[in-house]
Amino acid sequence: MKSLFYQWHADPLIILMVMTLIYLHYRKSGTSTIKSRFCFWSAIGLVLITTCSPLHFLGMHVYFSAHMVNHVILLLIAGPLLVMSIGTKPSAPMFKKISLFLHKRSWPAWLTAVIIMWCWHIPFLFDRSFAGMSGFTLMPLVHAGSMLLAGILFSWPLVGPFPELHIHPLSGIIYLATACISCSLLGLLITFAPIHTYQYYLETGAAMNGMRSNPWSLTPAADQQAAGLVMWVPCCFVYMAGCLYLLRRWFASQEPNFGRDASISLSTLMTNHE
Amino acid sequence: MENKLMVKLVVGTEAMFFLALIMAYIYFSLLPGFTSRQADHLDIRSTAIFSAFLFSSSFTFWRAETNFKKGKMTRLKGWLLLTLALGLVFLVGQGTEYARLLKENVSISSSLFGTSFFTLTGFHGLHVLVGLVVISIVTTLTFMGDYDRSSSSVFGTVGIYWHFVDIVWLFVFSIVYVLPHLHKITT
Amino acid sequence: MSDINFIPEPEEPIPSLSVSNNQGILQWISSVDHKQIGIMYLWLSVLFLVIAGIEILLVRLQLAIPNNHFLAPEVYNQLFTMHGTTMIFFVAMPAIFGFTTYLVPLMIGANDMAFPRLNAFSFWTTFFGGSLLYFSFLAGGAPDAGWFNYAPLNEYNYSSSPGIDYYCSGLLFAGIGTLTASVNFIVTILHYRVLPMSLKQLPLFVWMILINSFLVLAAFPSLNAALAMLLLDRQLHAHFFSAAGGGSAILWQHLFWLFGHPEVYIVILPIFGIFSEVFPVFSRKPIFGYGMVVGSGVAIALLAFGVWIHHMFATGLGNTVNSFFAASSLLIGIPTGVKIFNWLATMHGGAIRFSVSMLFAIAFLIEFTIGGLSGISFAIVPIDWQLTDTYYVVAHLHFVFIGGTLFGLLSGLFYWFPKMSGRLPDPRLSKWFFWLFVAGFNITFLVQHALGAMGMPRRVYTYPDLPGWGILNLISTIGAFLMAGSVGLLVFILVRAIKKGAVASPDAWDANTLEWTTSSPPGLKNFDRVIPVKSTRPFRDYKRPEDADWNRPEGARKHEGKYIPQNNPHGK
Amino acid sequence: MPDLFLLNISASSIFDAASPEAASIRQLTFEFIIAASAVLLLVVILTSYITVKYRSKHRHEDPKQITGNRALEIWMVSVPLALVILFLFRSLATMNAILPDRGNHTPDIIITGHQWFWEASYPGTTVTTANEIHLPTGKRILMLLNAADVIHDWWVPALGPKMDMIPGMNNYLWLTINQPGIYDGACSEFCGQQHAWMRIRVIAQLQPDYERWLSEQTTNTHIPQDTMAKAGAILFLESTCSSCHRLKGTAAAGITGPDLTHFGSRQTMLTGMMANDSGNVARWLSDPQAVKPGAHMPRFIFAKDSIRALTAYLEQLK
Repeated sequence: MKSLFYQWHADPLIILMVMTLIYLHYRKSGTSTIKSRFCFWSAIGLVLITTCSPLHFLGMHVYFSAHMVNHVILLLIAGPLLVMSIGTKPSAPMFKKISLFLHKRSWPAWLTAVIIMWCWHIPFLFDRSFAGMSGFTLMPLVHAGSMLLAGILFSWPLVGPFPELHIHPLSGIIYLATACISCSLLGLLITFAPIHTYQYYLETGAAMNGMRSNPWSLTPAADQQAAGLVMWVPCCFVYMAGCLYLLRRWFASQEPNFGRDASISLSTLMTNHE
Repeated sequence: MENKLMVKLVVGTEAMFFLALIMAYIYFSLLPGFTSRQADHLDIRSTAIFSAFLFSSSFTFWRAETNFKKGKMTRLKGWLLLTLALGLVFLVGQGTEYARLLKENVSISSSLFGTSFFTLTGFHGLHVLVGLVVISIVTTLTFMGDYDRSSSSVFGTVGIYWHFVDIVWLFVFSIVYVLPHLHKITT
Repeated sequence: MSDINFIPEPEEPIPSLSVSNNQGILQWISSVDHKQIGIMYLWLSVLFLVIAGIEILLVRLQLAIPNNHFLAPEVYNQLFTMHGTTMIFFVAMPAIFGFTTYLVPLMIGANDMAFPRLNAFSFWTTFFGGSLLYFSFLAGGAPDAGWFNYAPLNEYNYSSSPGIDYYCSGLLFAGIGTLTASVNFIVTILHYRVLPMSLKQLPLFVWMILINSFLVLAAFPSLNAALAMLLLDRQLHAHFFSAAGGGSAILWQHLFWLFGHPEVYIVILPIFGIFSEVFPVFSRKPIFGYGMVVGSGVAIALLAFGVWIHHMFATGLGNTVNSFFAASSLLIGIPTGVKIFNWLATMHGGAIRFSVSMLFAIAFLIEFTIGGLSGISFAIVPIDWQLTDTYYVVAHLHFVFIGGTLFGLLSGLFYWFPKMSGRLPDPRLSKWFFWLFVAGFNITFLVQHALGAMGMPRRVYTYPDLPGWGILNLISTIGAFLMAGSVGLLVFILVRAIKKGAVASPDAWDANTLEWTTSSPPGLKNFDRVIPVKSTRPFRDYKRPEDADWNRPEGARKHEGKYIPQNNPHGK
Repeated sequence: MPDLFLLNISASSIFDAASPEAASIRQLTFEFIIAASAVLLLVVILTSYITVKYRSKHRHEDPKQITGNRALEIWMVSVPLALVILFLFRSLATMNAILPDRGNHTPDIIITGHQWFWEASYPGTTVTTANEIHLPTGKRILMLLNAADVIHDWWVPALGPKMDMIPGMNNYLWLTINQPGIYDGACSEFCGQQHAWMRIRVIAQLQPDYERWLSEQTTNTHIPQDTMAKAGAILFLESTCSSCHRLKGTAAAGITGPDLTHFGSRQTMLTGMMANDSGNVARWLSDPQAVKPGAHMPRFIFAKDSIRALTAYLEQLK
């Protein structure tokens, strides 16, 4: 039995994805600043931690909750960091196009992220996803890549490379708050679902008693609860911090006074306000 | 603008209401014995057919809206009537489903499945009914010529509600019918 | 500079109504004017306050001595259930909605709500809901399972009188009224502001109402769903909450507290708004940290949905669940604490005038801190395990609801009474009322903290003669009667002021916001013209053009005092 | 004074901690009270200082218009945050210490909440009793708590945390009692009409005393000697008493009401409502609804001497 800290694992496709990201960062993104470099390398670090490190191993073989920590990191931290690492005025027209599209309609980004997140947690899809994770398959790439993509898309309208194409901060608060609701519901479901809902960890859990280590000696029930709660409470803290950040940005901004015609409304969530 | 915002807010709060019902449904559906009952009693094929009617009524209403914007009143009337008919077919479909289940002794008081199923689909059906009543009022007013010249926001606002009812059904249908069905055929 | 004459009015014409044309009660019933509806909300609240007050006086009489036989247990249970339900849904909510309906259009320079008829509908639905709830007394027994009505005690097997059916339907009606009213508030605030008023210039009361309305829209559906499910359980024998039928008793608690905890903030956020108007006016200073007050309001609203599990720490959900919610519940103390310090900082360096309104505001700072701190003890799981469901909770929640909500409402009442009636209440009597009420309140509830720690559970109709219990309960009862007496004095003060009080000037307090620019009471049409709005204190800018807020650069905030006058107005 | 019997109680407040669980909560409570008092004191001092110092003395010019102060705003957030984090860690540590995972332990006692009495059974023995719950001192006990009808809540302040008893759920509580004594508590979740009279009496005994009590309780129902009690026994079995109450070793095997096998050995009756004496038993038997309205015991129209016989029988069930 090797110590947990030796459980490193490199999936070739993931490495390829990271290489592509690095290539894109140096060839396509805008002016590089300390901030953007910092964001980029933190994001890459987080991606590697969630896909190659012992944390990944823990999530794959031991703890449901560790798996959820990985999901949250990819979705809510690595994704936005990658978007922020693009820097201002990137040369590639692709960025502008994406920004313009998401500026007009931000709900597809919201919806994609939410659907991706929910799909991976539908019990029987969840259990099945593990089958393809070992060996050389597309699954690890699809799994990590889709989470990352969801994170990038989701945060684009809020922190994308063109500040003038961000959605209005107050619409942003609604955008984040509704995502928070969806995230909470998922967390709630995992927390309070009966123990046999997610089979995979029960089976590994059964194997765990003899073979594998259970470093924090969590019971499967507590582990599942922790998994749901990770998805629920800290996630909401992230969304809430985002809301407060947007609010601060709005109060700090010197936008021109506007009257009732340009007032903030729910419709800005669906369409851009004039 | 105000009317649209109002309807959006109402739809938002209705969405929260359905979320509560859907979450209760999902929570109960994870309890042992629920899924098998669900799979035994529900017939995805017939429901898929009358669901298609509801989904297409969203399309027809959207056509009605565009025609109204262009001022094509005759077409508007046609699309409105079609929407009403499609919505009615859905309700009739749901009614026959209920009748069949009740004949099989599945009722709101028979089991947890019955309780959750009838509550969730019943509240949705109620919303469809309300939508149909509103659309029939609007249709009647259209035939009476109330909207001939005005740039009324009524079609936009009713549309938001009607599409919402459809989207809710999309979720209800996936959770109540499609997911258990997928589960059954994959295991 | 051209004056702004654009005053937003609803598109739908208001049926012709004139305030001077006295048609008696019919005029009130048929009214769609936001001011009249607001006043009706307030009277509804007073009516139910008196009813719920009498209920609790009976309860306190029963508890005055140990082993008392004044009330039968079933009567006692109905009375405390009705007291709680009424106070939350038919006193606190209508009072808040009364102020909101009355003031929001005035404060944003509009002539009415966005949907005047919907406004009347909201009021009458609430009224109908309350009547339905009270009809249960005639129909065979009031609800008797507590205001949060836990399953399975609320099921037909354990409460077969129709009371709980009336509870469900009454609250459903009131809930629908609340939802429609909130929709109306949001549309009004977003679309009916006088032309140049940006969201960053909204009075803080209006800001809090805006946030609060979203909170209502998100929280009430959960209650409505739970009530609908319960009705189905009771009437059609569904199995949502009965363990015997496979349902889940704990599901009710989740659905209820998913509504119930935000509800606590729903009745306190508008109060924060009221105080954020009162403190600046009576200190003659702007609010300290406008953005921070708004931000903490938003933070509270968002956090409100993530803490409801702390009502369920003792239900055996497990340490994992409890840990996460201990964290989120402790966190919510911070934005609330921030507000207290914001108001203290607002007073600091000001010129404080001790009107009754300000007295309530100052008393609130201390009472609400006590209530907030005792609330934090419920976020600390082990302490919660000792103290939840005891008289300590009763003390805590009354410190929050009375020391917070009611003090705020009274502060608002004394602040806006001259605007609403055009009269001034007798200042000497008002101060008497203030001191009597504060004394009664503290006598009643401070001792209950001790009772809880000494082991007295809440909701007991009587109790054994354990050492100390009798005397503390007696003190509490005496305090309750003192409070009741002072409320009687308040009604006297108000009625006398309406009949023959001194006439108030339109701007009775040298205030800052738009509602004080019109006559007192305002005419049917609120405004003929609205003064220019260039900052959060348009009326002060108008009265003191040489020291106007918009004329002070943003930099003044950073190096305070040394501001350099500039001629470009804010944001141009 | 009908209630004097209740006064022989050792402790009933959360500060009279009689178990390590209660003691650690008391410790945390003291820390909280100190921190909370400090905050309250700060607010009180600031409020009084500011209101006294800055009261307007007929001043007409406006004070300086300050809208904010960044440094102060940061302090406002960071100090409460630090306090909150401190208490979070303290509370999590205490929580995990007093209610650790039960692992594979089997419960030492099962307590079921009923409207309105407590049923206690001792796994591994045949003992079932009601309302007066005997527990050994100096031993770590795992309690299983559940409910038969509505939600009840187990709370003995001197012994530590409370725990809800929810129908369809099993909840657990760890408990170690330091000293022998009688500990008073009450149902702490509103459970209907007689919630007030659902009091708990925990009788903590030294291990040998407890063992003795337990073995006494395993015996079958005492067979009556005198004629009056014998008549009562026959009445009990023949009338419907036996369909709700159990008397171990007889035909009475009802489980809806409390187990009465050793009823005479209890000090109180009706869940702590009154002393267990023949006068009270007779009153109760003649009209239960007058004594404890709402109780699920039906009113039987017994003749006077039937009541006397039943009382005599019940009182000798030691």
